[in-house]
Amino acid sequence: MSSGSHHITNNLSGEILRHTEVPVVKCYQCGKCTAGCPVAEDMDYPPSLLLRMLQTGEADLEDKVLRSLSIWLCLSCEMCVSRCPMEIDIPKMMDFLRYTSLKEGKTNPKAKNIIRFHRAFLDSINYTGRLYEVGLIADYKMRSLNMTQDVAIAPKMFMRGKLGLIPEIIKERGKMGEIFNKTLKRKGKQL
Amino acid sequence: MAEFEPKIVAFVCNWCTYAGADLTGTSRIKYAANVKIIRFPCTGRIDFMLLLKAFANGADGIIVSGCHPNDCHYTYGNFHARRRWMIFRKLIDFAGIDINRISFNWVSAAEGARWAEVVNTTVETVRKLGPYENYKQVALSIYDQEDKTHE
Amino acid sequence: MKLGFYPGCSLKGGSPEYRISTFNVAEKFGVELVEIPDWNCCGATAAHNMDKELSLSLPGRILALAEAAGLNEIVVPCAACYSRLTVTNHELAEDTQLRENISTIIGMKYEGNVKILNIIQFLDKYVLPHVEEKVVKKFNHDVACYYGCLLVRPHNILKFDREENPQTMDNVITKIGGNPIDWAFKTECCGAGLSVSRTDLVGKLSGKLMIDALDRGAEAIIVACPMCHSNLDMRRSAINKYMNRESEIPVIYITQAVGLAIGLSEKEVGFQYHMVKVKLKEKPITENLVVKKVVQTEPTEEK
Amino acid sequence: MSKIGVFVCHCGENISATVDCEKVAETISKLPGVALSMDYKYMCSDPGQTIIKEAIKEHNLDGVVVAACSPRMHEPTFRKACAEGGLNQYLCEMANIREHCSWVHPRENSTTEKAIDIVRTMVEKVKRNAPLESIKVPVTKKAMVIGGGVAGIQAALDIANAGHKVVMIERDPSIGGHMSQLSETFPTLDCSQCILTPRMVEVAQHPNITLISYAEVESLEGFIGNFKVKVRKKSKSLDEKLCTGCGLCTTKCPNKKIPNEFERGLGFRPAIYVPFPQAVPNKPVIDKKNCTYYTKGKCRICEKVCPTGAIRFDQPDEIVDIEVGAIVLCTGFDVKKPDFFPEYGYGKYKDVIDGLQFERLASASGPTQGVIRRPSDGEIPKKVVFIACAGSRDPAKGIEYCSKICCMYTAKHAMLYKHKVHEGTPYVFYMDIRAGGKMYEEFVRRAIVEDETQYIRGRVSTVYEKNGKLIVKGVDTLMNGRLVEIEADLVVLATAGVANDGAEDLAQKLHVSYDSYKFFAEAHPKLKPVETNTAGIFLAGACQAPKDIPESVAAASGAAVKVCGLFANNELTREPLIAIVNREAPPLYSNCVGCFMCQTVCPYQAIEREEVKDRSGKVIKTLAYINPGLCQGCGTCVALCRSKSIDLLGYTNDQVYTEVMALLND
Repeated sequence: MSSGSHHITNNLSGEILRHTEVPVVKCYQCGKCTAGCPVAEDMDYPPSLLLRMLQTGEADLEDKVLRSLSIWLCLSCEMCVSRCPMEIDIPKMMDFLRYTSLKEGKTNPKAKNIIRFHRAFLDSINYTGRLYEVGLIADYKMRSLNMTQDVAIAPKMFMRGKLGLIPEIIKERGKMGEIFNKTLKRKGKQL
Repeated sequence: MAEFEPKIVAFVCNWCTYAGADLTGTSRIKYAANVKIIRFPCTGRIDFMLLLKAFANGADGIIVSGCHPNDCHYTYGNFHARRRWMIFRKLIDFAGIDINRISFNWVSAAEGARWAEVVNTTVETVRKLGPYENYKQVALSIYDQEDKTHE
Repeated sequence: MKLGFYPGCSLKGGSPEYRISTFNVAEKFGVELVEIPDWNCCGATAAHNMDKELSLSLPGRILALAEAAGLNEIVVPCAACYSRLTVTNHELAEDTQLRENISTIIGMKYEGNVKILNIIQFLDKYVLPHVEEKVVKKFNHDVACYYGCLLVRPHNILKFDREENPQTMDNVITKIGGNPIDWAFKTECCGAGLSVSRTDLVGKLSGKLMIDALDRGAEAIIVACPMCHSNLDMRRSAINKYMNRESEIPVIYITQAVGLAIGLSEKEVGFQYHMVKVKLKEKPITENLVVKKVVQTEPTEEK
Repeated sequence: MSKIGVFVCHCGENISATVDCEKVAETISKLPGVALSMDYKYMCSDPGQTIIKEAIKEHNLDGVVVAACSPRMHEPTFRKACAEGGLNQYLCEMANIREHCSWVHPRENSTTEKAIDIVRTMVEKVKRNAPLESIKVPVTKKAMVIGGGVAGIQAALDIANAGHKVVMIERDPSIGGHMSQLSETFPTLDCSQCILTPRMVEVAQHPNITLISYAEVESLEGFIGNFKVKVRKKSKSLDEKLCTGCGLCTTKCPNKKIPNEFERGLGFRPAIYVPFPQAVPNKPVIDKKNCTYYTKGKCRICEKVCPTGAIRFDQPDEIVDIEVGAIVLCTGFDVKKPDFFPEYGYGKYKDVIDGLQFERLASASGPTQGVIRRPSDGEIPKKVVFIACAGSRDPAKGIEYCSKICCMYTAKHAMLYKHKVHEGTPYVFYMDIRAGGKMYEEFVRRAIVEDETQYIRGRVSTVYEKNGKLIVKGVDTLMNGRLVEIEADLVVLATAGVANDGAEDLAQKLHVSYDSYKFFAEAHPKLKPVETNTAGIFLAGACQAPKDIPESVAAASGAAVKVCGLFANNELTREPLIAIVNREAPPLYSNCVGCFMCQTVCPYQAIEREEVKDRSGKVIKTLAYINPGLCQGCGTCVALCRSKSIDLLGYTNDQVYTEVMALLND
């Protein structure tokens, strides 16, 4: 049966199927994804367990999933899907879970820094069109108030000429703004 | 006046639906008396011209029923029947016959109750559709002309 | 011979050595790399962690620009950018409706006529055919070829090399007289995505693979991705902390290795930019066992 | 004007309770062509049947309709009665007024009306019935068994012991199949060789069995009871009559480093070889791909040393025609090839092996004389990891099914290992334990409880080699997906059981259908498990789907009984209700236009091309001809025929159209 032909339910796994065509129901819990996942040990729920929680369709478990750290630790390295006997695209699912978690404001407190970094990163692109590392790091630090981190290597980076002091800026900067307005902002995801 | 009692012919295969109908009997499940069965070895044998013939002779509705897919006693017969039916329904639809007058089913030898259900629902649908005269008239007029030409 | 070139932010910023070595090698083989005019960032992991359309729009614009500039074949040295661009290219080709949406978002048409080459595909196509006659100094070192995750996955879309135990980079090294060791972490993730926000994890993931490389006697780790490089090179303190040993193993771009072999100077391949100084000790040229060794690692059909 | 006799049965109260039988009989008697119409309490009783027999004589009836129960119930009874009454049995029809009428409707006029309609319909039909003679097909009482594994051996012996001739064809130099490679067998742990080899010898010595080893089927013609099989006897480069099997040649052959297929590549064999010591026949063959003489043109040492001069380098392949009445397919299965598991390093690391290889390591006659030594360095492994479902239940790798036997043999392997290496630890990664079978679950429990096998519920992601150890990265899903990393010395993959190479090819040669995995398909999954949809060809063993030994043997005996049943008579008698292509006088010959659409839909390959020739022998017309031996009478071709030149006896167009009209026009 193709994933498309599954009966689509109204719970979170149904949402996932509708938006990403990833059939959570197909998972038979062999655990191969978890076994190969580089960050499984550090997750609060390893991938296979996340899938099981979603399969139950129980509201409290789905809530746990959206509030989990796991979805933010996932590196999208795709090791899981490359070995999954059922070809379940877990990274794609993780993407969706991250959007939903953001949308519903259920992001895990431990993931704050990760999210801050992503936002800082996108800011940099939004304003300059390209990634301006100094700006990024500075911005990230403002957000994370984690001043001391990386001070060790930063100066070294200057000396090696790895960090330019003037940001690279693309001509059509307005374009970036547009793109962001038409995507993130429209969906009310503030940066 | 009495309620309209449709005439319905059932074309069924010997191995599944005919046996299924036997089971309906042995389980004493009651159903409408409007349907009369013609037995074939396999739905694959059913030439759909027979259905037109039935309409021409005043049938108001028709049931075609055989083994479930993959259960055919002759492996593929029911698939051929289904394929033919797909084309045939387009044809009669085009010809202006209401395709609801024909019900195409799978009834296995174990589905006695299902056979009764198929019969009753078909009878009800056809009863709602009312008597089917058009095709018969057309057919008759053709026969008449033929008779004349023969004279 | 002109080819499109998408440096991506890293090659402009944190990884000048990769840019320099790539350009210089290309030049030696008569290939001119033309930068895509006014390119923007591909969005990397951040974008597709935050929003799907955004993650397709940013690369979408790049592809559209390249097409507009008539660059039908573009070299994308950064594995992350390569993955993002290829996936986008694939998705836009699959789904016309999606293509419509994206072009309205970026305000440009894209017909899907751009072919994307990662660095190894580039070397394979334009360098390897003539490399042997150009090699002046065999790159005679035992090295661990590290592919990382984004070069080979998602395999069904990228269709590059083999998902498990890939060989193409090893093949390049062999061709320039090097000796790629057989090791276990070729395609494990180094954790670049969390480089800044969860340095502890990076230390762990990168540490694990570096331990394996060291244990198997690698003199250097060969990479084809600036993320992997900055992780393994810049995050060395975190890594050493995890391994709790002081390792000075250099991390070298595949293009730098090729560069050295065809006689570019250390400066020309940009060793001066490395955090971990590159010291490769000369070795007596031994008979090239490499080819056999690689062959051995191939699965052998039994009769 | 026909003379039809109609007999309406009350079936005690069963019919008469709701149907007015007298009225039925009376109404029908008024129909044209009805010579006699009567009702009776029990038609199927002896007196009832006598009435019919006498009526036939008295009124010399040319057709009989018995209005009673379902033909599926009593048609044979009444047809037999008619035959005894001197009427062709196919001129007797039944009108089902019980199951289809009296039992399903209340006592109303409408019910009786319906009964009348039903009977009238059958009367009209029977008027158009033709006397038919049941078909007789001669039977060649000799069976062919293709494949000499345990299933083939069982089938051959059963048929031969029933007194019929059997020809056994084996692709390899020796019979025995995979079972001869096994060490011990679950759940009893008795030695595979010990129970199999006597049967192998029995096959070789049985007066009714002709064994043709090192041979393959080229083509098949004919039909049930009358098959003609072309068999290619591959050249063994040996005169078997002269060869005494002394084995001197095999010891003297200089080319000894050829991977031994029987040992699954764990041992070596010479170019002239006997696959294994207990081989049957125990005579060598020359492997032309590896023989120095065939490859380089010199050597011929075997020829020089052979005391009887039996070596024949110039011996060609031989094609023989064999006529048989039935065929039993027992070609068995294979296991997935190494390149299938890159993530497990199978084929890359010497110490990652498959189940069959482990069987050889554990076998007393194996390359290590039954000591468990790992292939790389011959060390005795302290930790062995068994990975179940290696390829099975893995749609991503194209195999959705469960290979069924792995759970059991993996448990067995763990046991055997523990019995041989007491201080060692066996680990098993599994998803589910499927141990349905007599003493099976108990066996698995023993492996876990008594032999302390570590069963870990989860799949392995990857296996890689590091300083002489195999690092197995798995997970324990029963501990919320806790990672499990084991430094193993040996990894054994329970590789998926798959169809043999060439299974598809063979199936096409024999017109046997096969599933998407290239396993041969049975005629009915439940009720015809050992028949194929080609009459006279039967199935047994793992060529149908992965099966363990008991199942294969049971299926083999089942198939054997089917063959013996077929051979019980000198002739096959078959119902004459088959399709025929109409014939006309020249110059038309037939309405058949030779489009052969019928050929494409016939599930039994019963339709052949028949050429009509004039005296000079030149072909005037090509017509469809339906082989009465093969046709099963489904009638699909009839409905399909554009020129309406095919008809189905017993259900002719004339008959069925009449039925429709009779049913509707009262």
